[in-house]
Amino acid sequence: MSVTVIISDGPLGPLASDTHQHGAGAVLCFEGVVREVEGQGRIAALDYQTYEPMAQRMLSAIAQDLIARHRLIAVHVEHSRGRVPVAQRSFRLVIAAPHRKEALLATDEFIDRLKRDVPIWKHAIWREGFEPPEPTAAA
Amino acid sequence: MSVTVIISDGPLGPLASDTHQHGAGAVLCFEGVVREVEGQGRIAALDYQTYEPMAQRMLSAIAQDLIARHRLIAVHVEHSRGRVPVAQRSFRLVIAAPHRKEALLATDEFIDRLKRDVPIWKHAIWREGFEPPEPTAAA
Amino acid sequence: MTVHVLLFGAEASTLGRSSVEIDIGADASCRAVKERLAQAFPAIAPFVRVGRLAVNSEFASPDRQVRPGDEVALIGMVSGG
Amino acid sequence: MTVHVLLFGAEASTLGRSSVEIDIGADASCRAVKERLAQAFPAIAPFVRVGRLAVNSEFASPDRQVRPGDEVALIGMVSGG
Repeated sequence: MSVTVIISDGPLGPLASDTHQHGAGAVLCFEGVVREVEGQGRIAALDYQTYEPMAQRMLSAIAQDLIARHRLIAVHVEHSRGRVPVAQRSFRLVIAAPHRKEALLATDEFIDRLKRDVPIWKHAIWREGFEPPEPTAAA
Repeated sequence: MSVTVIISDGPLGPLASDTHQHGAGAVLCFEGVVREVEGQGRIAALDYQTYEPMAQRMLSAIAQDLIARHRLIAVHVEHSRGRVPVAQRSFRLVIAAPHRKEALLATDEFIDRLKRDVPIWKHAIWREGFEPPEPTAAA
Repeated sequence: MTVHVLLFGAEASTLGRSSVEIDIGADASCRAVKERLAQAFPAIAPFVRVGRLAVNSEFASPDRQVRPGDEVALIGMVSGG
Repeated sequence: MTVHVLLFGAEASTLGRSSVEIDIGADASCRAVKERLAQAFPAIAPFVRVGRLAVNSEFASPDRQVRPGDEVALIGMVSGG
């Protein structure tokens, strides 16, 4: 039962070659990639702002909770801070589990909770000439 | 919309470094690992027998169908034939999709169909002294 | 007509062989091939009933007629992954 | 008591700053801090209502009292991933 959480500057590098997790029958790796087209605009990059150490702690807490509830073997999380250009990776979640179903469920739940509870914000850097209209204020 | 299917001898190597798939926001990689404990026995390896080219064709057909129905961007499949020792990988599925949800659904569905329809069989090589009792014949 | 049927997995290990030959009469449908297989090799009859035939690397409907030169395979419970 | 509140995301860009200070009275609960934030900075009041306060890097209940030295942050809509 191991958890690693890494928040680092800029795009994520390739996944470091993993060591075998004893008992794992399924290893699921999810990677989030910065897409060029967002809504009606075209972006050059995303800027990620993180509130640390809360972001790190929340990511660890979610991982620990999922390990306990889905009987996972290991959870490894990486998230970028700062600028990540289009086509680069900003998020990676690797889950080792005895079987496929737990790994798939835990991946989906982890990302739902990341998007709801972890203090990380993204801000689009638009490509010149491709800015969308100013959003209206929430009311 | 690209599909690659590779059936190769022995355990899978590491994932070849991928090229960016245009439009992908989510890349999901599932790997199946040979587990030591199966039921009441302990195994040393699994031997995979494939019926080719049918296995290859079925894997391609499932990938094509999932691309069409889930609007995936790319599907890459690898499966071992022959002997795969414990802790080594026998199966890899990489799905690139615009968003996470399609990638997760398609991964689950692909593996369900693999286990139901693709002519590949596994046979356990037991560790000495760890063979389970002979199974009774199906009736 | 003599039909050569490829076997895999539990069917192959139960019979200790990777193919069998059966003789079929005027009806060369996949349905008839399966019935004849189950009669000729009762040890695998339960597997034959739940299995599917593939003809030339595609799952075949029960009405599909087997022709000389076709490659016929019995696909029982698979276990890839 | 003066409470220093860290801002991020839409709240920070709307006000053009990464923190604000507010004065609160006898009730130093997180509920009171949010009410005072919304009054003092009406431009972000809609965000404050749906947002949560974190105290010392943990989400805090509305009844949690803010004490001198606590680090208080307004966590609005997050967008990681």
